[in-house]
Amino acid sequence: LSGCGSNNSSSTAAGSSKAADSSAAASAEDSSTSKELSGKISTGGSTSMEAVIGALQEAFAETYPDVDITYDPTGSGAGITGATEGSLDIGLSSRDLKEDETGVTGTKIALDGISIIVNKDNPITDLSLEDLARIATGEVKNWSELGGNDAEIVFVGREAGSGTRDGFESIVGVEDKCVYSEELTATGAVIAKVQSNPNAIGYASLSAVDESVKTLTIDKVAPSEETVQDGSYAIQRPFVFVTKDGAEQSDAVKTFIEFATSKDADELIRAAGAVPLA
Amino acid sequence: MKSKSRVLKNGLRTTFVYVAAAITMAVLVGIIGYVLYKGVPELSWQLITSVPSVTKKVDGIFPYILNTLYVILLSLLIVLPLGVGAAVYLTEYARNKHLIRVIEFTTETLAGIPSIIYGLVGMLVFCQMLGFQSSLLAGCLTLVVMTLPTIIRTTQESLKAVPVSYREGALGLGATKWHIVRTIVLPSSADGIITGCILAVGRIVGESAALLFTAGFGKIVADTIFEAYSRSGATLSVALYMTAFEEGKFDVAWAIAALLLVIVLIINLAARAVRAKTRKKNK
Amino acid sequence: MNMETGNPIIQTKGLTLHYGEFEALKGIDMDILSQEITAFIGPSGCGKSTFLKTLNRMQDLVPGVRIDGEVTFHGKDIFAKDVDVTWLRKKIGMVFQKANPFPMSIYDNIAYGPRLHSHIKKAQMDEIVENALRGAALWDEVKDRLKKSALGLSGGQQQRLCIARAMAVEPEVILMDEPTSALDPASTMKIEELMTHLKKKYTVIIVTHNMQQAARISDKCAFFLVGELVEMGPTDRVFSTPKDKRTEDYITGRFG
Amino acid sequence: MNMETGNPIIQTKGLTLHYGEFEALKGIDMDILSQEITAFIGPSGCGKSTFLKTLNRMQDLVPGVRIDGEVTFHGKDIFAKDVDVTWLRKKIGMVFQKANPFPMSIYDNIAYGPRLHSHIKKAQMDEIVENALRGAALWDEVKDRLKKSALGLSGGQQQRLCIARAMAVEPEVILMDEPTSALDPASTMKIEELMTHLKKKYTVIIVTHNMQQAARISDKCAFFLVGELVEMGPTDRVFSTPKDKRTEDYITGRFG
Amino acid sequence: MRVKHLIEKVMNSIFFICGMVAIACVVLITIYMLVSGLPAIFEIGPIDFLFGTEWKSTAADPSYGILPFILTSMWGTAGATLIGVPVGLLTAVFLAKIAPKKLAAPVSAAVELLAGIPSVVYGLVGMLVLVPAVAQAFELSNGACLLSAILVLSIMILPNIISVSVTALNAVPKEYEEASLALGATTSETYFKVSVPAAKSGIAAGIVLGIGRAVGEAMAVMMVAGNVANMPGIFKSVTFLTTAVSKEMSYASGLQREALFSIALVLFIFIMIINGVLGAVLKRGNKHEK
Amino acid sequence: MSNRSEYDAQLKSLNQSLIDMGRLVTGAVDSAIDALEQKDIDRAAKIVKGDEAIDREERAIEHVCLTLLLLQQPVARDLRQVSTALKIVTDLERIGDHAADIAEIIPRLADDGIPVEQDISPMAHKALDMARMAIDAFVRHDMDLADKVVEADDIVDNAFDIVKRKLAKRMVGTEAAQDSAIDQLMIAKYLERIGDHAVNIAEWVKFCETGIYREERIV
Amino acid sequence: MSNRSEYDAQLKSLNQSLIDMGRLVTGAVDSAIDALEQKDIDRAAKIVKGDEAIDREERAIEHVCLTLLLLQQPVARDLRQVSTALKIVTDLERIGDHAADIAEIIPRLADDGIPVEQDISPMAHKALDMARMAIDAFVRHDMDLADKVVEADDIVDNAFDIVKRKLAKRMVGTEAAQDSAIDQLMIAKYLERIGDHAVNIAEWVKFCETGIYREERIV
Ligand SMILES: Nc1ncnc2c1ncn2[C@@H]1O[C@H](COP(=O)(O)OP(=O)(O)OP(=O)(O)O)[C@@H](O)[C@H]1O
Ligand SMILES: Nc1ncnc2c1ncn2[C@@H]1O[C@H](COP(=O)(O)OP(=O)(O)OP(=O)(O)O)[C@@H](O)[C@H]1O
Ligand SMILES: [Mg+2]
Ligand SMILES: [Mg+2]
Ligand SMILES: O=P([O-])([O-])[O-]
Repeated sequence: LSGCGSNNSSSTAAGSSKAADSSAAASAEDSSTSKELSGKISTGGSTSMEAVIGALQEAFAETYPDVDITYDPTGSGAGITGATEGSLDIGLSSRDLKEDETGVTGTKIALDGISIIVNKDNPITDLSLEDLARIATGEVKNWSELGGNDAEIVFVGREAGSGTRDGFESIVGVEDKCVYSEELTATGAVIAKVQSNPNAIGYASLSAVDESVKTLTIDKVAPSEETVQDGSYAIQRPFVFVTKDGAEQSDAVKTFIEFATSKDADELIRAAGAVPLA
Repeated sequence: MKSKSRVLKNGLRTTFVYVAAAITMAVLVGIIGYVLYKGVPELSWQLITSVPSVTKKVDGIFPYILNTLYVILLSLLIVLPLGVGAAVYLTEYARNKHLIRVIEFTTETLAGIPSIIYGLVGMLVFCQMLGFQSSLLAGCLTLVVMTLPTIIRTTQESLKAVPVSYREGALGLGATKWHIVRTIVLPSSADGIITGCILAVGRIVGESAALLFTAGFGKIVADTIFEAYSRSGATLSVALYMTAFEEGKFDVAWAIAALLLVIVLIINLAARAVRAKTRKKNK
Repeated sequence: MNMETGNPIIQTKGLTLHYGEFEALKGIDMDILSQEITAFIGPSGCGKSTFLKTLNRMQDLVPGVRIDGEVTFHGKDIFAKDVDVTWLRKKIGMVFQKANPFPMSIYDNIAYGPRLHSHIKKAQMDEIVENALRGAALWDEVKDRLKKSALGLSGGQQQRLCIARAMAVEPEVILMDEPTSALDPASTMKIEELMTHLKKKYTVIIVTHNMQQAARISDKCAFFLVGELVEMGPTDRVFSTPKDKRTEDYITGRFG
Repeated sequence: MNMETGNPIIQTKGLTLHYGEFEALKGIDMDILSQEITAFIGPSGCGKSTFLKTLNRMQDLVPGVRIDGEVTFHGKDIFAKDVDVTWLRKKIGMVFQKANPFPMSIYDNIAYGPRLHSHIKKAQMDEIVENALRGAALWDEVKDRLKKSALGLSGGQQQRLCIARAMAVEPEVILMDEPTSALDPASTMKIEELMTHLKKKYTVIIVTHNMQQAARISDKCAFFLVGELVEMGPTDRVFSTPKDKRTEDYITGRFG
Repeated sequence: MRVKHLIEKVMNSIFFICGMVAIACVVLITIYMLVSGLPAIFEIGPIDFLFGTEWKSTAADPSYGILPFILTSMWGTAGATLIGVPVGLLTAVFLAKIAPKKLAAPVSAAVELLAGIPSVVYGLVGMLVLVPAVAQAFELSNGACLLSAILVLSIMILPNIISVSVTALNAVPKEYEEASLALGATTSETYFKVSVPAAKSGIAAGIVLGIGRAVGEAMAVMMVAGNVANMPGIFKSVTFLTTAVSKEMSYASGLQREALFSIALVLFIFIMIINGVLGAVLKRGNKHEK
Repeated sequence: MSNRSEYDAQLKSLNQSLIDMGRLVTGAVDSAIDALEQKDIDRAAKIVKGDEAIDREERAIEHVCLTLLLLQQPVARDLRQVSTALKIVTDLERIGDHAADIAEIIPRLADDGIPVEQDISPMAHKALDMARMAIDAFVRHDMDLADKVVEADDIVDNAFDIVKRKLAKRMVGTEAAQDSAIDQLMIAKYLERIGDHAVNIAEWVKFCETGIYREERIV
Repeated sequence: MSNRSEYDAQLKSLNQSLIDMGRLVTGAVDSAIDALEQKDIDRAAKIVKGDEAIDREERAIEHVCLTLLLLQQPVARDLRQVSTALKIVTDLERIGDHAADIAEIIPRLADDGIPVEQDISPMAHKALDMARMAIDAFVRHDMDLADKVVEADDIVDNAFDIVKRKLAKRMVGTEAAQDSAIDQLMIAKYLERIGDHAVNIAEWVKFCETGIYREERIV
């Protein structure tokens, strides 16, 4: 399929002049490189990174219109596997690499806070990390035990393998011990669930959380760019580009990684709701 | 004249029928009405024609519509000759009863396989083994396999409905088989084939699980056709899944849902029109 | 079989036909004379249709059929390797029990056959169509609607259209398998009348369940029973003084 | 209409029937005598079936039908408010052109009607079934396969089964709409024979396209033309010296 | 003549190849399912895999028992059938036999529309409307449970059952009904004692088709069933075979991923069995008609 | 294609009617001969009266034949049987007529006391025999018997010539004798005609069996 | 129910054959009367010879009738026509026979020089008239004419009685005269029979038109 890209070389010239006009948006690059840069960058993995990768993609395409960046929202695990197997140029993971995940290198490009959300009608506003762990493990079953309404706690989480779940469970220290009332396969679904169930509590990427739910403070710290960046908000995880060790990377891939880790990307990352690296 | 228990039983039966019909209609009106109620207000020209952008904070579903069309186009282009050919083979050429049975059985089997399995196998075969990665092409090929039984079956049905007497008549005039297929059998079963296409389109439009694993989730508008098929891309159904459950943008999700409903409605109406025409012609 | 007039156009000798294990025809010897109407009668399942379809090799299409014995058309073995079946079927036309016009215009129905066999100019085709329709006594009824679908015709008209269609390829023999059994009496009458006209030009072979019909229209009559040709002869002789007891029982309704 | 024997079991007076705008029956006056076979003949579309179906109010089921005039059964208006149609249809049974046994066992087919109307014990039902089948001259052929599907029977047997089924509810009148037109001659013969037996117990009304059949089996014969009753009388009289020119033209085949 | 024969031969081969495609697909799918599904089963051990009641695929000490999924799928399908079949069948009787044309036509059209609605939409409506409604109706803390899944599935198979049954009922020769009426049966007696039995093979086919759809459905169920690997219970959060595969497939790796393929294989076998039943039902129906 | 059992019954009864009528007719002839021999006027009167019944029977049989032709449309043997019946019934009726004709003459002969020519009696018996044989041939489908009837005709014809000549010789007597001779001549003529009709019947019987009438296939 | 055009043609030709045969037969009678009046032996011989043609014609018509019954299964008027034909053809043939019978006698009368009883000639013409009228009635479907034929029979019967009585008186002469008287008596008898057959024909004509034969509906 890479052939497709080269077939299009005739249109490259025409496209590049347009790119030159809008090069202001990508000042880091000089127009001569952009002219030559073409090809395909296949990315895939974490669904939480969908917004971030989308933003980077859009901005990058303005400078390099002939570079085709694909993104498969298959989940962090699949992203890492894809990078390891070489089927992806860049694997996307919303967690750090595990010890046994060798042969690949992770490059942090951003951070993400994992917000703990409850229904708007829930009087609770703050939880300690311990309370959270007790909720997750099913030790605490009723909101009244935490000073809330007399209602059963509905703990909603993500499916096994999710970067978000992994991040939450490892930080809260409840790996393999969680008793979920419901496992959902996507961030938005968790938010929707919490929104529609007054007794629900769940976790979701900070980038995705909006007004429809209430974000709790954890040990009085609310998740925000600052608190995540400085680590005072504990429940957070990195967004990682995973690349295969020793694999020869195309110019396009290299340029894209450079672009994503550059300061110029910060604004984009922010726009996508994630937290740029400090 | 009639015994009491007979009257009672009759009344009871009738009541059950009416209750069931009422339930069904309530469900029908409820679902369709609710989706339209939630979705139609969100549908705007703006939404339909825009490319979504995170940076610009723009919502749009234009790429999804385009992808849906691409997928329909290529899938039909491949599946139609294959399916019609297979159906013609089964009804007109095949003489080996066992072979016919086997093919028919496999067709039925294909029709019954859940889309999630198509998704897995499509991912394994088209994306990984054949190296198409997540792309519309891989998605289309998966859909071809999925819709093959639909096309074969409806075509076969309408081929079978072509009276044997037509064939006999043509044979009696000294026509060869292919000639009969070309001039009599296929033209008189065109309606059935079209119905099959429409049904296939319906299935393509509605499919999400299989495409999620094979066509990925791209929202870029490609410059060329080739590019379009080599990239990942989301159809409307996949986009609905993503926007709702991944991104949590329910307003857009409802809009897509309403749009899908409208499309399905159009497809159904088209199928009905063709069927009505067939029925009229047969009379 | 003693035949008095005409010359045999089709002859069978020891024609035996098996459907798998089942012997549907048991050594039929028959001479069909040209320019005559030959009627086949016999109880259901006796092999009339089977025999008829063997004559233009429509039986080839049935899987598992085995044919022994000889069938000649103008003295030539129709099963010979060098016989082109499409040619044979052009020469020996066929009309079926249920009228089966193609779902096209009346014109195209008639033109279908001629177009198969050669390339014909429009004007010439017009002529062929008109002649065929006139021959089938249908022209006056349809001349204003040639381009309309043939399926809009009445049952009797459809059957005559099928006869016209068969005639358009200029056959010598026309086989008819119960051509009127699906028609009402008025249409039946028309077809019967047509048949007696046809025999001036064609050799007609007709299968019928209607003994009165066989009596009315045929010159020769052949009576079949469980795959055997029991008796064949001039129709009035067969109907007045059948030679075989079984024939007599059948035609007087004392069969079965 | 001058009727010589028996007493009228069904009478119509000025029976007019419209399908929407179309007047399918135009003021029919007719007396049907009990224990006779009355045959309706006439060209296709003349209203025979329509008239027949009016007699047991099967016509009620057709939307857009308007019926004027009077039909009485044993002197009672069948359209009266207090007439239970299920009772009427039990009394006036019907047999259709195409044999239509239910897709159940032979036994269940016969038992279907009686079960509707009353609760019957097994032994008694066995008797009913046997009697009906004997009455329809079918018992010997099927007694060993009563539990087998009725669809496995031959066409003629199926039709006799339908007659048996109709008889099982003990009707007084049996209406038959072209009951043999889909059958081969041998089966037709059997049914005809059966009908002449039936008239000892039932009043039989039969629609037929087959004039010979009407001639052979009926006592009275009624000739319809475009919704009118042209002539009715003893069959041999109608067939030998029809009073109306149109009847004569029709029965001698000079019609249309 | 030569050309004619040549064309005949060529077309014959082309059509033959087309006919083979279907077989090739099924063979391919079967092979892939087996190849990718069998290894994990043997690694885990067939007994542990099929009859294990605990599914913890990502735990440090993972366990891969899929009995909860199998049972949930069975329960769910049975439940959906129990609700969908009577309602669907009775509705079909209404539409095919009782409803005036003016009502029947739009309702049938709407039923078809129901069949055409993408399952994601069902998921959406299910999650946002049905699940809270179930929670409220049964005073549950969370409505995402087997019951919700059953309800969604019943609705989803309803159109299958209705449209196939309507077709089958309409195909019942009018003669049967006429015969019954002529014997003095009322209309409702006629429909239930003649029409429905006569259409039973068609109706059965519709039911089996519905079951097939219920067993195979993933997207909609995923949104309403809760997706926790519990043993089935009507108000419990549960995972179906399909959702087990689709929910974790995205993130899975290693043995977990292979185990998911094994679940898919089990699902595939289920479907094959249902297809076999369907084939038998249809064949019996055909034979009956002859 | 027929309603067999009823049709068969009708054919059978037609046959029986013919046989009955044959009996009636030959009975009449027999009676006439007896009456002639014994100059039994009463008996003769009865014969004349009885002719009406034969006429009625003729019409009844014709009715049956035509009804069968009309309603059952017979073919083959059935048709031959019906058409034979239609034909021979005329001959039977004529034979009956001739018996009545003879009977009508008897009173005149009885009055005048003139003896009846002795050759008439054997001739009469021969004619009666022929009629009986013809009917028997019909009943028993006996072609040989039918042939015998045809052969026997010459005997009766010869007998008539002889009687005629003998009677011519008697013309010489009184007026009464002349009248008697003429009456007897008429009787002889009637007997000769009876023989002819018997031949006709025999010919039709042969037709009925073979379809051949007077050496010619007529159906 | 028929292959109409051919069937109609056959019926028409049957009719024509009957008319032709009627002409033939009345022609023969006419000739016979002429020959008798003029004692023309040659002519008489021709008549005798011509009878064969009439017999052949009879058989031909019977063949047509039976074939029509066999193959076309006529009903209503068609059936009456065919059955009428089947019946009257016999009478026609008998009339022809009687013409021949008369012709056979003529040579004997011509030889003996004895004059023919003068009443015979008008009687002969009356009988011939009846035959002609009967055939005309058939041709023209004329019921009145048929009735007239039936009425006329009495005239011929009376004429026969008169002739018979007159001839009886002649018996007194020579043997030759006696023979002649007997021959003439026979001729008169034949003429009377011709009248009878004409009546038969007329009756059948009435049947053909109405289905009623001798006041009785026989079909
Ligand atoms: N394709 C076939 N395979 C096996 N047997 C067959 C086939 N076609 C016909 N037969 C059998 O061959 C015999 C003769 O059939 P055929 O159709 O020639 O009868 P027919 O005389 O035309 O009867 P009908 O009057 O009912 O049309 C029957 O017993 C029939 O069952
Ligand atoms: N349901 C209906 N709606 C409108 N017209 C009808 C309907 N049924 C019958 N007709 C018309 O009424 C007339 C009489 O029909 P009917 O079926 O009684 O004729 P028929 O004499 O039985 O004819 P056939 O011999 O063809 O069965 C026909 O012109 C027919 O077209
Ligand atoms: Mg046949
Ligand atoms: Mg009808
Ligand atoms: O989709 P995830 O970011 O949770 O892996």
